[in-house]
Amino acid sequence: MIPAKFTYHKATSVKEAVALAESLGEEAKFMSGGHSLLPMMKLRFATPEHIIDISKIDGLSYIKEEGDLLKIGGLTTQTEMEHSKLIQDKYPIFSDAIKLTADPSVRNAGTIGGNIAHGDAANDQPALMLAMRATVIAEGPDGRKTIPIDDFFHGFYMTALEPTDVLVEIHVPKAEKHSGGAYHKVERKVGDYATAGVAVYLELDDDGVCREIGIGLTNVSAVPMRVERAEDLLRGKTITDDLIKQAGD
Amino acid sequence: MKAQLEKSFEVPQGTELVWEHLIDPNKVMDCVPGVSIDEQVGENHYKGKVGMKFGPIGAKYDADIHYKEVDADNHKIILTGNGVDVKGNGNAEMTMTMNINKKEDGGSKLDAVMDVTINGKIAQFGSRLITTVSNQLFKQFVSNFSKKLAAAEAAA
Amino acid sequence: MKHEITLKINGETVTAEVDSRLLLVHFIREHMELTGTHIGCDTSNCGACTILLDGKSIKSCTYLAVRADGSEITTIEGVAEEGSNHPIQQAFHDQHGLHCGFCTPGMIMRSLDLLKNNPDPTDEEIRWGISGNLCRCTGYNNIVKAVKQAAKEMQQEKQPAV
Amino acid sequence: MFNCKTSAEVGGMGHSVKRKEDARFLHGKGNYVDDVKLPGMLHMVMVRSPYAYAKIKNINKEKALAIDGVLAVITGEDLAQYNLHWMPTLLSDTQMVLPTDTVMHQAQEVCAVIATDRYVAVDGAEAVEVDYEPMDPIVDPFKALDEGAPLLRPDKENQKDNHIYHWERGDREKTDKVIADADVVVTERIHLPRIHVASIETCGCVASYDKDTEKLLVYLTTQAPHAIRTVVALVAGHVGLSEEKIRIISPDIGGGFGGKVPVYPAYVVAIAATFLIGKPVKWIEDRSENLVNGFARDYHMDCTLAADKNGKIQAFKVKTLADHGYTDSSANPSKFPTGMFSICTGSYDYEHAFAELDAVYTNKAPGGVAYRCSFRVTEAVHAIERMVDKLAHKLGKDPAMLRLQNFIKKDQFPYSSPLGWSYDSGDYEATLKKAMEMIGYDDYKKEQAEKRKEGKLMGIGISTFTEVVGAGPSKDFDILGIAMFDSAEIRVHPTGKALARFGTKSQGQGHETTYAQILAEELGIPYSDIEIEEGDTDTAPYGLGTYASRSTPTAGAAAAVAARKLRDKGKKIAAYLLEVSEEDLEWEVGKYFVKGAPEKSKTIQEVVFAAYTNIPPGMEPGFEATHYYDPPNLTFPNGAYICVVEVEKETGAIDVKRFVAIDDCGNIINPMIVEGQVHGGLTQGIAPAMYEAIEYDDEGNVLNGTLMDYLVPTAVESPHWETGHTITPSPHHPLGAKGVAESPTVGAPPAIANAIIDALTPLGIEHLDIPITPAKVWEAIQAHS
Repeated sequence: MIPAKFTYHKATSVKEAVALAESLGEEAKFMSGGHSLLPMMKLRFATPEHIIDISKIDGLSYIKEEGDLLKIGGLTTQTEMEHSKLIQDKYPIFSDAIKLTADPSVRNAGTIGGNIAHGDAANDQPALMLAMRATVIAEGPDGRKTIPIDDFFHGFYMTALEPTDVLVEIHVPKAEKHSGGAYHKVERKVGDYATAGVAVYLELDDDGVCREIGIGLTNVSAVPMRVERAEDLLRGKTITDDLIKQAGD
Repeated sequence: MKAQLEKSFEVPQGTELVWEHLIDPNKVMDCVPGVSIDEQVGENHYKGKVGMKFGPIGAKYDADIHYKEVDADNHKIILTGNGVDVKGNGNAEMTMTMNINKKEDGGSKLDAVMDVTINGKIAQFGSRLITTVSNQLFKQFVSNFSKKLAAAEAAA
Repeated sequence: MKHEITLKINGETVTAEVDSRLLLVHFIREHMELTGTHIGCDTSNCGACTILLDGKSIKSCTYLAVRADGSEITTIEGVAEEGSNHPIQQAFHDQHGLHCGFCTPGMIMRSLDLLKNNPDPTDEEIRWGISGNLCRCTGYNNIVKAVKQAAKEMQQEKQPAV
Repeated sequence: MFNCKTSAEVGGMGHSVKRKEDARFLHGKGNYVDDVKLPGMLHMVMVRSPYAYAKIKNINKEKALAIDGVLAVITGEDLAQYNLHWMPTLLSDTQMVLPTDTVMHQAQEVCAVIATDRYVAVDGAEAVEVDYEPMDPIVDPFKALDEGAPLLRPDKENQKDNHIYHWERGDREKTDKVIADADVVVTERIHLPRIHVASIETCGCVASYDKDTEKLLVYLTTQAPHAIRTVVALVAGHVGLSEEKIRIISPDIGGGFGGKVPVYPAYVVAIAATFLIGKPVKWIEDRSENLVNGFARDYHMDCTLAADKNGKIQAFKVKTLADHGYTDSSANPSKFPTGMFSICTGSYDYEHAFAELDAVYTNKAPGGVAYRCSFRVTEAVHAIERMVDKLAHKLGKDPAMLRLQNFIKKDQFPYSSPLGWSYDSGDYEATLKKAMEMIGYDDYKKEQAEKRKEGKLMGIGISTFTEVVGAGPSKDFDILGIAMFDSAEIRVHPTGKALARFGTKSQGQGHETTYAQILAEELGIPYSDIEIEEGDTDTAPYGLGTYASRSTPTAGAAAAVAARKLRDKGKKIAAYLLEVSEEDLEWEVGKYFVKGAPEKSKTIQEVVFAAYTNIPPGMEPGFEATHYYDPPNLTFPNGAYICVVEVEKETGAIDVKRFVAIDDCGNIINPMIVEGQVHGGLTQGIAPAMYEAIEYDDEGNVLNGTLMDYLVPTAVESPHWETGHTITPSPHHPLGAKGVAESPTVGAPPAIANAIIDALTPLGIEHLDIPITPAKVWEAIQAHS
């Protein structure tokens, strides 16, 4: 399996990447880790004429808390997420999901931004982002824009990103006390795409009442899906097994 | 690889206007993203192209579109579309039966049954995508078709 | 379109002209004639093509050669001096962790990355750690044992993980 | 446990010596086919059909040929000029090399593109324009014989329908009568779906024809290089490729498992291409080409097992429909179209059995290659072992007790089975009891009873199988007429070191070590002093190759017999050197000594040196021997496997808690290697039991043509295997050995299936076909609750 011919371009800054995308037009695609795009190119389902490599851009790989936010650089690899003490301690939902995403060598190359920007409803990160009410920061010809995750996924492999937009950062509300989440994935074997997956993130108040909840689903429709009805059912209540069962139904 | 989709949708326009649009291949195909009609090759029989794009994925088909049944009395059409991948990677066939029914409020209800058959590379490697893609395409069709009807109504 | 790339492979600096679409695995196998890195599946499932890129295991069948510009690559041929064994190679031999040998180089490269990040893994951690590398012959029992043996010896020897 | 006659240094049988072949693999110096690079080498890529069944109206090469670097596009029409467009299969059917008018399955080879570079060849293949007229395929084998079904093979004379052959063994009437009169009868339709060996190395070749010397050299991923040489000579003799001019080299092979026995069409095209162009041509299959060709299994078996009310088995009957795809390319001995399927009566003692099979054509890839099992034994074992469990459940008996009650007893060997095999040896009761003890069977039974009270799903599954391997005696076994012997040739050098060559071909089995151990055992020369070579038809003696666990039973025996010939010669030399008569000498490993005067002795090394330097008068110099071993019978390894699983009711998730495998493969050459082979076979047993199957849709599209969708188990899915042995030597094999590497692939699937189904029994579920996936279990649970 060999990709069709294309021309490779390396971007060393986001500005350069955006400018390249603008000048090369629609037949150009950004590549970060390459583990979503290159397999499609090898199967010749995807035949872009230009590849703009954004993986060499400095300064887009970080995980940090700032103000009310957890900020994750778009080029942070899944492995960097997996090994981050901050993530392990305060955001274990990511560890849940990442352990089940592909395999360690793929995670060494695959980036968190790429996993989301690809717009594949079978990828794991989108459901987490929905559950955690993330915000996507993209940079395009007109500068930075902020896209709430609920406006991000448009359709099958289609997102709010313009072909000239680079996903530079992801914002997740900072973990509050009494908050936590989990990701459960049904897969045919380890490393498989999810047959289905569910990410749940919730915050409780001091009395144990659910203050906020997010539930995102992997691979049950063309776009990663939020389960609003279940969220509404659980929000503002003390969560019990019965209530959970009701939400599941 | 076969998929069957049953879909219904409603539009506020009357059945005659809907029917008029439905039997005009140019108007129908204009509402399906990526489809163009190049020439008429026989009665109710057209040739065209289908170019679909989903993010990085693209597929191009040479298409053969045929109104197999146009039943004006019952407001029913059977439309077939056969596409052959231009790179020789397989084909796709679709048979759509569509009925228009008058609603009490003067609008129309459209009931569609689509049988989609895919052969070749997409069936082999992308079978998990077919129902999803078909659903999405239909959704886009409904949206475009509704807009077109509204525009035609406004113009009239 | 050709691109000039310069990279270090098994300690040797190499400059080459490569096509945009050349896959790293073909660069390694065909341009560098290091045929110990294998191709098994083409879709990044089997791990036969695993190498270390800047110390991290990656699947070289799903990586463009041009992107390796400026990197440091280690393949199976660079794990130990000729005629000698790295503890991981010795362990695969001692524990009968290979049969046909086709998955072995990738398995070893992956294990090195695993042991770098987790010098004392449990059986379970080893199994998850090599889950991107398929072996059709051994049933994995002895590969797990080999990685354990290597972990023990590397800790004792404080052998750098390449 | 292992009685070693030799010291660890000599390393004869029973020693777990480390493998001699490891070093090159550990250092990336293995030499696999894709590593072969010849001067001026071209690359070939196949164009394959997107349709399961279509007429080819036209092939337009122009756009492909216009690509810089594309040298040729070879079509069926091109080959037809040389009458090379069809080839025989191993079972007297015919297979297209390249089609001239019709494609018969998805991904069938349509034409070949030859280019200077691998990448350009792929571009060329995409640029070839093929005009197809798709037709409705036959995908369901049960519809292949329907009236009005299209005739798939009109090219075959006298072929009036899609039926290939009917086969039967046993007494139908008597078996029917016993079943009709039996107290208890259980029936089930059992399907073993298509699976693929998916060795991590795919198939490929480098073919190189020298127009000056008229010699053809082919590096080939083959388990049977000599047989391939003969096949090439038979297929292409008429264009001038005669057998002495053909050299097949099977270099290091990255796993075979049966998938590298057949002659695939692309091999022939590559040979034709080098023959026509005069430059070396390399073809390496990509993974999806690999997965959509050359399947194993695909038997639909209607099984009936009858017993009296006490559980004594009385009769077994099976009626099978075999889906062979568009041609019968089964790699079976020619008198055995269904392989050793008639081993299906199992490890149990009863008198009446009847097995029949009908094979049909469908629009699928040619099937019938193996998947790490002797010819069709997996199908047979799955049928009987599932049915015995079903009988136990019906009778309310413990499946272990039912088996112990019905086993062929130790003193009944050699045992004549109802369908005509002569089982050589075994102690089935001891093997099962050892497995039960090792896993703690009784405790698990108690735990299961407790768990069931709590509504939890826990299952214990057993399989006690009898294998039949080591084909085979020449009176019955041949491939294309060539008797299924195998060979060993030993050359002992003057300094006492040796080189031995064999007609088999290791693909990971460790022949370079185990054959050396056999010779060490027989000659007393340390195994480390013995080099083993296989796979080059110009140097190795003729043999039928390595598959169906035949290497130890045939070539291993040949090694022993050839070594014994040398020992006889050595005795004459020793007698001459010691100035005694041969009758006065005795052999102990490594030396000849005078009876009653052990200080008077000659080592094997001294004797060998004399064979070159101080030859007894009249004796032929040198110390070499060759033997072609024609086995008197097959060998019948057996085993008892027990599996414990838990099933999650809510999701259908299956957790294999324990798996114990006790194998009896007779005497053991290298316990480490035997254990390693068993581990590997077990993982290739859980694979079809729970994960792998090649699936088709109604249009004949293959739905899992990559390793993304064809689910080869990883180290996470593969349980920690627990293994052990009983040893019942084969009475007829010179070493008492039997062969082992396939037993676990045969024995594990029914043990796992039995365990999962046992877990689901409280819900009323009586059978599930493999692969038993969580989704399948979940659906079954939904349907039964």
